[in-house]
Amino acid sequence: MATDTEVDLTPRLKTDEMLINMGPQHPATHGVLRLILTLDGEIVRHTEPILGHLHRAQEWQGQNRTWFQYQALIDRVDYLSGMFTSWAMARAAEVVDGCEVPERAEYLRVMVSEMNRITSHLLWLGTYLIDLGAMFGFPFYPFREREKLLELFEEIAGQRMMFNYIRIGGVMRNPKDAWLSKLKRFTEEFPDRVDEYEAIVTQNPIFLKRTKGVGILRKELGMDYGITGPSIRASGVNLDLRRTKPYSVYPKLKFDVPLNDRDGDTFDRYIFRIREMRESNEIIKQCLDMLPQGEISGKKQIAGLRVKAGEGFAAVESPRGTLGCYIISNGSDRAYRIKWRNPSFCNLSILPELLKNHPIADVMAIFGSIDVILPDVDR
Amino acid sequence: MSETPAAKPPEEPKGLGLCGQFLKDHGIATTRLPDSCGVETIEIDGAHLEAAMKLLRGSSEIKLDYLVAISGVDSADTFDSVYQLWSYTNNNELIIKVRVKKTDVVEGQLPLVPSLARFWSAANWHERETYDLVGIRYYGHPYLRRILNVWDWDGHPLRRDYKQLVDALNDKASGSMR
Amino acid sequence: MRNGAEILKLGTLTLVWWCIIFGAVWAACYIVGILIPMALTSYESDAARMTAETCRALTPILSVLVFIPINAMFMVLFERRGLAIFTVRLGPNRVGPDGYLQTAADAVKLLFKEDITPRGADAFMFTLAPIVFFAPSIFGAMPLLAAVTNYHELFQIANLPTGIFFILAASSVPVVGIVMGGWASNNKYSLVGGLRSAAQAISYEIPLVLSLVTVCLMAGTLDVVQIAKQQSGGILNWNIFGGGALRGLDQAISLKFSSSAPALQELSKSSFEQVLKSVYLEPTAQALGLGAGQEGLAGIIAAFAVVLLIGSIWIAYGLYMTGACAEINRIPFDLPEAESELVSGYNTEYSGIKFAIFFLAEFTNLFIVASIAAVMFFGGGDCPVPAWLGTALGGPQIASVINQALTPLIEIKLVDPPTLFATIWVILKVYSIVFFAVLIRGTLPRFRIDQLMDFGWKRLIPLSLIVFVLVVYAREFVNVHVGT
Amino acid sequence: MIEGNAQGVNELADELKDTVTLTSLEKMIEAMGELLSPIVSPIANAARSNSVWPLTFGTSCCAIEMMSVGMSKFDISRFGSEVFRATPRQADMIITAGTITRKMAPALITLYEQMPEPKYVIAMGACTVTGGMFNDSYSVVQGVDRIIPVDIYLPGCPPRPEGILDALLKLQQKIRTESYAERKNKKYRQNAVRYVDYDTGRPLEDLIDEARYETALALDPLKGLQEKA
Repeated sequence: MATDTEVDLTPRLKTDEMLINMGPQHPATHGVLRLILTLDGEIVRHTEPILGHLHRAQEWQGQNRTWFQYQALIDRVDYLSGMFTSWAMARAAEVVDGCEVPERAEYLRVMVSEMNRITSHLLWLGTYLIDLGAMFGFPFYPFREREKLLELFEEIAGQRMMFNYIRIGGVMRNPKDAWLSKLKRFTEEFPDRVDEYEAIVTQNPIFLKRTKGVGILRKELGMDYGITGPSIRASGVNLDLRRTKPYSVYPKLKFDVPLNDRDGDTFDRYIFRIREMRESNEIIKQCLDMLPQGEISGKKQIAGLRVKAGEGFAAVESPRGTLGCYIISNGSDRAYRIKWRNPSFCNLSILPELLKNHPIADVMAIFGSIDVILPDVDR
Repeated sequence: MSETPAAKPPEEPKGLGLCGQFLKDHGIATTRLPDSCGVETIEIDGAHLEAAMKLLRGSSEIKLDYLVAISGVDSADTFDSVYQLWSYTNNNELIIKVRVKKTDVVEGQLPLVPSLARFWSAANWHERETYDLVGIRYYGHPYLRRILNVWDWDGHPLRRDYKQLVDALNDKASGSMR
Repeated sequence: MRNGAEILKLGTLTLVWWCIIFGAVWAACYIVGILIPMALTSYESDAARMTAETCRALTPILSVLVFIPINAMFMVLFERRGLAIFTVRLGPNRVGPDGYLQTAADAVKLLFKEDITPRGADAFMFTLAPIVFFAPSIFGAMPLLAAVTNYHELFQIANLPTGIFFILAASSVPVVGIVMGGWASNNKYSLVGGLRSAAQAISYEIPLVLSLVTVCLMAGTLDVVQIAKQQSGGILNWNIFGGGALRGLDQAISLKFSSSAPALQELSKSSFEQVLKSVYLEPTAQALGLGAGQEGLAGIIAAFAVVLLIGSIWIAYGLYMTGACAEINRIPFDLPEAESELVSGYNTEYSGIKFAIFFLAEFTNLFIVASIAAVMFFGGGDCPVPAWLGTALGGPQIASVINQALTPLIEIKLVDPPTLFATIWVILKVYSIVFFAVLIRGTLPRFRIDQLMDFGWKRLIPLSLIVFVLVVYAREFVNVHVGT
Repeated sequence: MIEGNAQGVNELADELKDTVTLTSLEKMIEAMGELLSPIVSPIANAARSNSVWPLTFGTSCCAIEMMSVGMSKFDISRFGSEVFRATPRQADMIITAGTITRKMAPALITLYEQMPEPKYVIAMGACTVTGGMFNDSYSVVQGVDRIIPVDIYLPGCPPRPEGILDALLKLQQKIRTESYAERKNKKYRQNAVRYVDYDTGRPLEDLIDEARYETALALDPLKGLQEKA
């Protein structure tokens, strides 16, 4: 019991942690992620991500649709890099089925998917700047180049975003010569555009202040959580399936995999994506030069498409990391079980660790920098 | 994973593979299953799973330190929990399956598999997802709660016997599209 | 070139809207301030005289009330079209001729929109907040009126001897409105936004005030009219160029141009060097107590002081703009709103007319800080062309032609040429600053709150103190505002 | 929430409903009744149709096309709609860009309820029109019109940005045909069509029905047996 002179002030001076519910509708959560943040002042102490607001049952659909139908659906798993989702499933099915893929188709696959990598990173760049508060101005420029690539996609696949271009056994359509020359022109002017972005962003003092030393991802922690893609390469782990587990015609192509020599922060993750765009551009150039003539599909694209019985796992290096597909087929016209290994799902799981003890403004800087696509998380 | 597919149909495996032998040396019994597309596949008893994982992850020669994915499969007579293991540093690959027979599962309860989440953070969300969709209960998991579906969802959608909910929001009976 | 055409269109739009704004304000002031009192003079009663006086007294506030909504409407459009140009777009161009009425449509829509007070909100405070936010921008603008209208008789009543002090006091009130709104909304994002706003306003008010104090110190007065008047006579006399530190240079050059200019007759006999000597060397030598033989030293010190003074004032201007951007929550200091963090910050729960008031006040505040900058640093209503250059370009002739053309209007007191020219120059200067703010909005990302605080307390405040001290010393050696 | 009581849904609707205060201008117009409506309608409609501010709401693929439409090539700002508001309180229109799942439905309903009148809905994309490619998935709502009233349906997977512009123009046409008084009096509060429980992802009516049935069963167990038979 406090005496009259000793007034106990503690209850009145008590500070409390505040719970903030961010999302599922929030401008910075890139769709429908919900974060429950425990704030101490403006410092995040604990984060609980709640996913599944876009759970569209892609795996369930895989069991219930024929292979041919399902091919059209999976572009929606990761709508910013539909080529990669198609490719991951096509590869898994090809591995299980044992069918050959013609070389021309492989080159076309590499070409369109590297184009897709560029569009994905461009969109990331635009939205990331929006996350950092540059609402007007800069975010519009990456979209300008993205539209050019989307036009090319539309010409070859018939859709701006949902391509359904890479099919089991090959690709859907042969590009015209005019298309190839348009793409060549794009690859020639694109590096200048990237220089333009870098001129605006990379030297911007506020951008540097917001990103340098923020959200440092330790190498060991990243490996523990199974982080993949540019995020882990920016922390110095050499994991690029195009090099470490080479597939398709990547062994024949010359390109660098940028690798950091220290634990990466948000700025590193930004700069690595910029570098990757340049590398992708180089890959497209080489593919255009090396593109052979020949067939484009090793399997008949008919509605009754079947995959032989068996099980297998195949993965491709998507813009966000290892995008894998585990297939169990019983030889019928639909899969027995399809399991997706989505890079966004795995990369997002580290978010609570990265956000710990950062101010609330950094939530956007960090969350944006690991480049998460919500349908890729929720499926 | 090599580009050339494995021969079909898969012939019966002869003896133990690299990882199976390694685990046997450390006193953990495994059964070799048919390779899935050239990747060594082993079955392991649930009780030894955590020890085996620790060994595989920690050893310097095998070093399977990259847990790619955990999938749940509702097979004909078992519930499988499938672990894809890769390595960050070398080209080793391994698929581990833990199988729970459907006849062993008590009526009204979920099949039990030990959780890896305590020592391998990557397993955390994968296990939650498998619990949500396939209904495998990972015991020892710190926060085993539905991750993709709403929290009070009924049933596990990727089970073969799952009955789809029909109500005013979604009244299309399953299969009508096909 | 596509962009060129767009810029031309923006220019036309600006001119048309300025005509509308001016027309409306001019008409309101003319009717209430001149026509009605003139009509009342025929009745010779006390009541009529009282009414006439009241009308004249009400003119300033009426002009502000007419000006603010129309001007804010235009500023929003200006910003949207300007941003569109920066981002390779067209901007609003469908409503009315070429989209001129876009923001008018927005305003009417907001007026007709449902007004929601959220459950759990403090209804009284919730309603009071936009008013507290908006009201200061009305009365805060008052003292500026006299300065920007070249001390027109109708607006003399609005002037205060402590003008800038009053404006600064008024400009720190809106933050109370923001905190109120943030707290009353019963929303955590609003609350965080409001608290951020309070912290930000307190930190950035100091460099803002210190930079303005520096100017006041140089001018020797707090009266904005006096400050504006001191700077008259062309760009070299403006405070941004040391507030008369270059006056000697100005006079010397004008001697070179024409020694028969009537205002400079007493100087016509002396040579170029002599003017410089009398303006710079002698006061410096006097201040330092230097003898006749040490003119070289005095010259060096004087030149150094002039450079120091001008440099300091430029820094002070930079500090002022930074502080002002933070005060009015514009990018890169828009933390209280922070769309990608706090949804919409303190105004998250506001809808309809209350939100419109917030919106209105935000842009009015931008206009006010820009006009303070125009008056304090850029000479208010002064023509930037120095007298000697103006004469060489035929300025007086042009002025007389315009005066002649306006004679009938001047006779019915509709137009007062000094006021007219002053307002035109002010509006040009203000909108140049506003354009700069729009450009910044299209370029920079947002600060983080702790970086913002660091930047404010560790960089801006020490810098503003240093500038203050430098100006105090430099002013000793330079003859600032000679003869005023 | 479920008290086995028929008023449950209405109570929830009341709970979600915000306190509404009319602006003085509206009060005046209301007092004038329907008389003023013909005069006010054209003004209000012209203003409303020309400044449709969308809510930043996007769940999946369509959201990217919604972003594209704001960007340089398509430029929705020409029609005065580039002011994407992050908070529903200041938005006029919600473009439901992307699949709505059972988990997302309660959030969408809340957002819709929070928007001030007049509010409009564009159902963008096949998923929000009918459920689209995912319409037999267990977790997907088959079209947003099952939970909120929709003004314009915009099919496509995803619709092209030109499609969004077309939908916007159609919406503007629709707004111009409205009568002010009608919008205000007859359908003043546009409530959600159906409420969804957050924890189970099921329509609230179903849950209430179930609860009522269970209460009835508890009171009269014989009835249950009869029904079973």
